[in-house]
Amino acid sequence: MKTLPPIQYLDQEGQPSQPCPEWCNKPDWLLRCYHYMVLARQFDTKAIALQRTGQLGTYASLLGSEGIDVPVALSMKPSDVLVPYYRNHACQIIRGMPLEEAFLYWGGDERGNSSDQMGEDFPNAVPIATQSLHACGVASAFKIRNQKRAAVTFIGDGGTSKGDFMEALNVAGVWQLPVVFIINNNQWAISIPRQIQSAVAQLADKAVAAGIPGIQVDGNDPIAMHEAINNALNRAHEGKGATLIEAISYRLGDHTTADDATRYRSNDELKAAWERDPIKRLRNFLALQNFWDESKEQALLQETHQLVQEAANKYIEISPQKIDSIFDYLYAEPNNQLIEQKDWAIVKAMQGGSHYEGESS
Amino acid sequence: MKTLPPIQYLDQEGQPSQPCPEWCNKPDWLLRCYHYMVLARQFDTKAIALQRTGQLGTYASLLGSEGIDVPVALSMKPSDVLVPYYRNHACQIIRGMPLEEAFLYWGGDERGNSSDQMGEDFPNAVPIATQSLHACGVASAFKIRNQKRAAVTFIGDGGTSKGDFMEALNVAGVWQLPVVFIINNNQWAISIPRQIQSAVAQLADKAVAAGIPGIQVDGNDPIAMHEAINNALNRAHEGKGATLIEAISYRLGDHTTADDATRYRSNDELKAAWERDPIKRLRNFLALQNFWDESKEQALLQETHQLVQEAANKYIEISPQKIDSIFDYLYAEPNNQLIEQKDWAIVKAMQGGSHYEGESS
Amino acid sequence: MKHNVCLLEAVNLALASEMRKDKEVVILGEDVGVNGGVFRATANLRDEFGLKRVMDTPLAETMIAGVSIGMASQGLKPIAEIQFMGFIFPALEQIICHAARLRNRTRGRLSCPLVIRAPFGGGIHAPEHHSESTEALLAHIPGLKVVVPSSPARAYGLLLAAIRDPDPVIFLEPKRIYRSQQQEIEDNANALPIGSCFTLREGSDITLVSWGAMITETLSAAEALADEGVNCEVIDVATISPLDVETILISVRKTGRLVIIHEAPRTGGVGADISAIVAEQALLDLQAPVVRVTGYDTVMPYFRLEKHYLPNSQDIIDAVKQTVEFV
Amino acid sequence: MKHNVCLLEAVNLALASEMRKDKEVVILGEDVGVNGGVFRATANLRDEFGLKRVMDTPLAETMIAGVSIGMASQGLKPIAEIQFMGFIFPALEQIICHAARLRNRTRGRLSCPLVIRAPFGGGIHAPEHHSESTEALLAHIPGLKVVVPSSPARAYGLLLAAIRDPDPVIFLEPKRIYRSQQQEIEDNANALPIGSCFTLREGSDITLVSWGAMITETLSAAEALADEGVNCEVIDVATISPLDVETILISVRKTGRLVIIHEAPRTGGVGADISAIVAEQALLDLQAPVVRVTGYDTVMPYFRLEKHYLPNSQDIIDAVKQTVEFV
Ligand SMILES: Cc1ncc(C[n+]2csc(CCOP(=O)(O)OP(=O)(O)O)c2C)c(N)n1
Ligand SMILES: Cc1ncc(C[n+]2csc(CCOP(=O)(O)OP(=O)(O)O)c2C)c(N)n1
Ligand SMILES: [Mg+2]
Ligand SMILES: [Mg+2]
Repeated sequence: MKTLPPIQYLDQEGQPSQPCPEWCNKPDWLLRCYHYMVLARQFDTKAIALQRTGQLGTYASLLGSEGIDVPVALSMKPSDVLVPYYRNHACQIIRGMPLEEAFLYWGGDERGNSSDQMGEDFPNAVPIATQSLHACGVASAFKIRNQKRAAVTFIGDGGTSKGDFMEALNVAGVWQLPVVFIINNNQWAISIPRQIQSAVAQLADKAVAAGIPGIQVDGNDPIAMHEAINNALNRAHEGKGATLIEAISYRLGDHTTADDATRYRSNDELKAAWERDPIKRLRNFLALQNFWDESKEQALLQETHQLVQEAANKYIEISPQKIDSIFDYLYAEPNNQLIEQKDWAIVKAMQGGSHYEGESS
Repeated sequence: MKTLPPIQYLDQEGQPSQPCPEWCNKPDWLLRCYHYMVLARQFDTKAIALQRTGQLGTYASLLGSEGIDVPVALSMKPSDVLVPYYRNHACQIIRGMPLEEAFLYWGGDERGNSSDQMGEDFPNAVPIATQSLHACGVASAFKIRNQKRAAVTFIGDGGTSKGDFMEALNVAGVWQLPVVFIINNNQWAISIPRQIQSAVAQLADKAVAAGIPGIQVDGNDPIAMHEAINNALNRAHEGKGATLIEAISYRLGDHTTADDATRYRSNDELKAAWERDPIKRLRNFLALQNFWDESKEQALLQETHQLVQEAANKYIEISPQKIDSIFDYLYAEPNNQLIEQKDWAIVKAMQGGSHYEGESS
Repeated sequence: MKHNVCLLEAVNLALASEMRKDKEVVILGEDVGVNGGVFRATANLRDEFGLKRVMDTPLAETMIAGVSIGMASQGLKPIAEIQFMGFIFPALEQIICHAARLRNRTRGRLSCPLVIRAPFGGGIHAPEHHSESTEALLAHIPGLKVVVPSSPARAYGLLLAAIRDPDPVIFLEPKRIYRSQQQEIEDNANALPIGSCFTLREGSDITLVSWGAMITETLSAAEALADEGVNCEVIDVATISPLDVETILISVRKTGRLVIIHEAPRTGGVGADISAIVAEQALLDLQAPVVRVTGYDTVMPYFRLEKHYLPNSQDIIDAVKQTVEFV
Repeated sequence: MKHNVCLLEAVNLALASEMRKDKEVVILGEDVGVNGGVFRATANLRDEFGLKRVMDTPLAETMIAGVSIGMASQGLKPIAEIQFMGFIFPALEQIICHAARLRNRTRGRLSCPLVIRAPFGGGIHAPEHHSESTEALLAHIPGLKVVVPSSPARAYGLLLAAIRDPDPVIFLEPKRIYRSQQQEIEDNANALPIGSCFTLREGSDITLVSWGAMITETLSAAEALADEGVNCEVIDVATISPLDVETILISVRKTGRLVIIHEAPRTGGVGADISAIVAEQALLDLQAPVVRVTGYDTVMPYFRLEKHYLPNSQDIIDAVKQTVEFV
C-alpha cells in the first residue's frame, strides 16, 4: 500500500502548498468559514469557563476541530442529515442548533437535543461508533425512497477500532449508500495515541476493507476539507455511494473537562500542534488574499463573543425541565406503571412529600 | 487495489499450474494429506446419514473444506492452539479429537468438547466471529509468556462482515500477535452469496484495514494451502505477527442439515464447483506423480469407512450424561441454589418424582 | 379471507398484510430474502415486495439493529429479523442505548418505530445458542416493549400491533410451537392490544401465569388438573413489558394462589417480577406462597439433556398441587 | 501495612497486591496504562508491572472481553476494565456466550478465570450513558458472578476474591462513593468471601437490603430511624449473583419486614428477585408487604434531573415507616 501525504492546499503558515481552487479567489465562502471557526472557538472557550465555574457538566472541547466541522457544515445541504459523535458542536451550530441549546446539552438537559432547528439530524452519540450505523440507516431510507440526500457522520480516530464502525463501512459499501464518513483523527483517544489504535498505514485505508474510496485530508486546512467533503457529497447525491474521509487534526485541549492531558502527552507535541492551528492558518491565508485585517478581526471577535455571551445568559436563565419530563417522552403513550411512578416522583419532590403511603393498593 | 488471482499450484484437474515446491516430489506429506481428506469426507457422509435417521442433531457438513482444514491441521504444531468455528471437524480430528467425540458434539452432548486429546484447543464457536477474538487472547498469552506458539482460527466468508472479526484483525495487527486467521470463503453464508456480504475486492484485503498481510489462496489446492499456512505459522512463530489467509472454496453441501440450498442457488453453480473438488484434484496429482492407484484408493476408502463406522458405533453406544452434568460444570464450586436445583432436576427425572413438595422451606 | 395457519404462517401473513397496507414497512435481516428466513417466516415477501423492501443484510447483528434505528428515525418502519435470539447480544448496545432512548433523548423530535423479531426458546433439539430465552434482559430496559405470542391468532394480531407501534418492540416468537398448532384466522388486518394479558381459561382455584411455548404445557396441565377437580385460571402474559399487572392481580385476588411458569433461568427471570409484584400488592390475598416453575440457573444444556431443563406440564401439575394443598 | 484509603484507592491497592503475588494477573482496557484509568483505579500499575501486564487496548469493548477470554483459557488471570458500565453492552455477547460458558461447554477442560471491572451508577453529574446500573442483566446469566463492593475494605477484599476466583466475575464499582469515604485498611492480601451478604447493622424491627452506593443512603436512613426508635437491620448484598438468600431470609424471619433499595429501574431489577424469594420462602413470616425503593422504569435522566431519579435516604425512611406501620 503506497501512502500519499494528506491532501493539502494551505501549509501551516497559510501559504498555498499547491494552487488553490478557483473559488478561493473570492472571499465569500472563506469569510463565512472563518466566521464560524471563530464563533466555534468562542463557544468552546465559554463552555469551558462555564464548566470550571460549575455551570456546565463535563464538556468535550472542540478545540482543533474547527477546520473540519465548519467546512463540512457549510457543504452539507439542509436536506442532508448530520449524524454526529460528541465533538461536532461547531457543525451542529451551523446547521441550526441554537447556541444556548448547545450549552443546554452539555448542561445535562435533554432539551439540548430537541430543537426543531435540528431537523432530522441525530443528537450526539456518546457510545463510540454507534452513530456510524445510524448514518447508514438514514442513508438507506434515502436510497429506498429515491431521495437525493446524504447522511454525514463523524467519528474519532479511536472509534475506528470499534467493530461497528467497520460494519458500517461494509454495509455502506455493499449497499452503495449515500453516506460520508469523516474521521476526526485528532491523534488521541483520551490517553491512547493513534499508533496504539491500529497498525493500519492510514485510517483512510480502512475503506479498502469495505470497497469504498478512502482519502486522507489535512483537517487543519479548511480548503482541503471543503474539496474533500464536496466531492464526497456529490458522489453520494449522484448515487455513487459512500466515501471515507480521514481528516488529520490534533486535539488541542484535554479530552474533556474531566481529563488532564498533561498526564500522558508532552508539551512539545502540543506546541507543535498549535503551529498547525486551523484558525491561524485560514486567517493568514485571508490576509494574504487581502480579505482580512486586524480591525475586521477585532470586530469579528467582539461579535462572536457577544453572540456566545448572550447565548450563555439565555442558557443560564432557562428553568429546568419539570419532573414529568423524565416520564413523558419515553413512549408515545405512557403505560400505567409509568404514570404511577410519575406521580410518585412528583410527590417525592414536594416539600415533605412521600409517595409511599399510597403505594400498596 | 490491484487484485491478483489466488495462489495456486494445482489446477482443477490436478495438473501443476506452476512448478510445485520441492517437497511435492516425495509422497509423505501428500499421502497423509490425502488420507485425512478422505477420512474427513467419510466422516461427513456418515454424520449426514446419522442425522437423516434421527441419530444426530443438526449437522454442518464439511464437504468442500477438506483442502483447507487438512493442510492447516498438518502444518500446525501440537503446541499451537486451534480456535475453530463450527465447520472445522476435519482439522479437529487430525489434531486429536476422537472421531466418536466429533459425533458426540453434533449429537447434542457437551462431552464432544471435553476430550483431553483436544489439549488447549477451543471448542466450536457457534456465535459467528466471536472465536476470532479468543484466538487473539490466546496469542496474547503466548506473547506475554514469550512462548513460541501460534493460534490458528477459522471463519466463514459471511463472518467477515461482523465487527468483532475486524476488531480481532485490528488488535492482532497493533499488538503483533502470533495468530493466523483463515477465511473459509465457501462463497455462501447460508443463502447469502459472497458479493452481498461486502464490496471489498477480495476478503483478504480486509487485512489492509489492520496493517497485516492478507493473501488469497485456492482452498481446493492443498499444496497452495500448505505453503500459505506454513509461511503464516513461521511468521507467527518468529514473532513477526499475524496473517490473514482467504482460502477460496465452495460449500458443496447445504449450509447444515436444516438447510435446503436448492431454494437459493443453482445446480449449474454446484456442478461447476464439483469440478474443483479438492479431493479429486489431489488424487489426480498423486496419480500423476505415481503415488496412487485404484487399489490404494479402494484400500483407503475401506480403511476410513471402517474407522468412521467404528466411531459411529461407539458414539451410539455412549450412554447419555447424567442429569448432574447440567449443574456440575457451571462453576468450579456450585452455589447453594444450584445444588438445590440439581436435586430438583434429579427427583423430577425419576418415575413419579416431583420436586415441589420440598421446595418451600 | 380465512386461513388455517400455524404460528409461523401467521407471522408471515401479518408481515404481508401490513406491507401491503403501509409502504413504509420494510424487512431486513440475514437470509430473509430469497431464502425467506431460515424458518420461512418471510417466505415469498421478497417476490411480492421487491429488493428495496425485503433486504438481505451482511452478517452483522449490530449493524442490523443500528441501520434499523437510522431507518426508523426517517419514518420507515423496519422489521429486523435476528435469526435466533441467541444472536441478539451484538445488537444490545444499539437496542439499549439508542432504540430505547431516541424518543426520550430528543424529547420526541425523533422516534424509533421498529420491530425486532427473533425466534426464541428451546425444545427443538437445536445446536448450542439456538434455544435461549433471555426475554428478561430486554424487559429490564425502559423504552422497549417486549411481546411474545403463543398462538397463531395472537401472533397475527400482536405482530400487526407491534409494527404499528410508534416505539420499538421486541417480538419474540416461540419457535417450539411455530408449527405445532393450526388455527383458523381471518386476514383482516386487525391488531390485538400490546400491554394486555390474555386470559385463556377461567378458573377459581389458582392462577397460572405464563407465556410463549410454556403456554402449551400450562394449558395441558390445566386440562389435566380440571379432571382432578382443580380449576385453573390460565393467563398468557403476552406482553412481557410493560406488564399488565392489573389482570394478574385481579385474578390472584380471586384465586388466592399463583404459579408462574417460564423457560428462562429462574434468577432474574420475568417470573421474579410477577411474583414480587403480586406478593407486594396482594399479600393479604395470597393463600399460599407463589411458586415459580422455571428453567434452572444453568446454561441451557446441549439438546440431549434439554428436556430435563425445560419445565413440562407434570412440573406444573406438581407445583399447582403443592400450592392448592398449602394451608 | 495500614492505609487510609477511599474505595477507589482500595481497588488500586488490591490490584497491585495481587499482581505482586501472582504473575498470571494482567490488566487490560482503555486508558488503563499511562493514564492509570479515567478514574485512576489503575494508577501507577503500568510503571510497576510493565507493558506486558498492564495493557492499553484499542477502543473496542467486544475485543477487550473476547481477548480476555482467550487469555483466561491459557491460565492468565486477566482483569479487564470497561471504562463505564454504560459501555459494557458490546461485550455482552462474549460475556454471555463464552465467559459464562467456557467451563460448562468443555466439561471443565477449559475455564475462564477473568474479572471485568466497571464503574457504575449515577449521582456524579456525568454525561449520558455514564450513570447506568444494569447489574440485573448480568445477574440473570448463569455462569457469572456479580459482585458490588460498598466500602473501601469490601472493595479490597472482594476484588482479591474476584481475581482469585476460578470463574468469571463481574466487579461493579459504585463510582458515586469512589472517593466519599476513607477507611483504614490493612494491605494484607486477605480476601473476603464472594457469595455472602454483609450485615452492616443489626436491628430487630425491619430488614433493609441494598448494595453499592445505595448502602450509604440506607445506612443514613437507618441512623435517622434509630433516633425515632426504629431499629433497622442493614444488609449489604455485596454479591448480586449468586445471592446469599439465607442471610436475607434469616433476617426477615427475625424482623418480619423488608425494604429493598436499589438504583436500577424497578422492573426486572435484582430487587424483584429478592422480594420474590422472600415472599415465596417466608410468606408466613412477613408482617407487611415487601417494599422496593428503586429507580423508575425510565432512562436515567440527564444529570440536571438525576437527583429526582435516584432513591435517597428520605425515600427509604418513608418506605420503612410505611412498612413498620403496616398492620
Ligand atoms: C463504547 C464506548 N466505549 C468507551 C467510551 C469512553 N470514551 C469516551 S471518548 C473515548 C475516546 C474516544 O477517542 P476518539 O474516538 O479518538 O475521539 P475523540 O474524543 O478523540 O474525538 C472513550 C474511550 C465510550 N464513550 N463509548
Ligand atoms: C452472531 C450470529 N449470527 C447469526 C448466526 C446464524 N448463522 C449460522 S451460520 C450463518 C452463516 C455463516 O456463513 P459463513 O460465515 O460464510 O460460514 P459458512 O457456514 O458458510 O462456513 C449464520 C447466519 C450465528 N450463528 N451467529
Ligand atoms: Mg481522537
Ligand atoms: Mg460461507
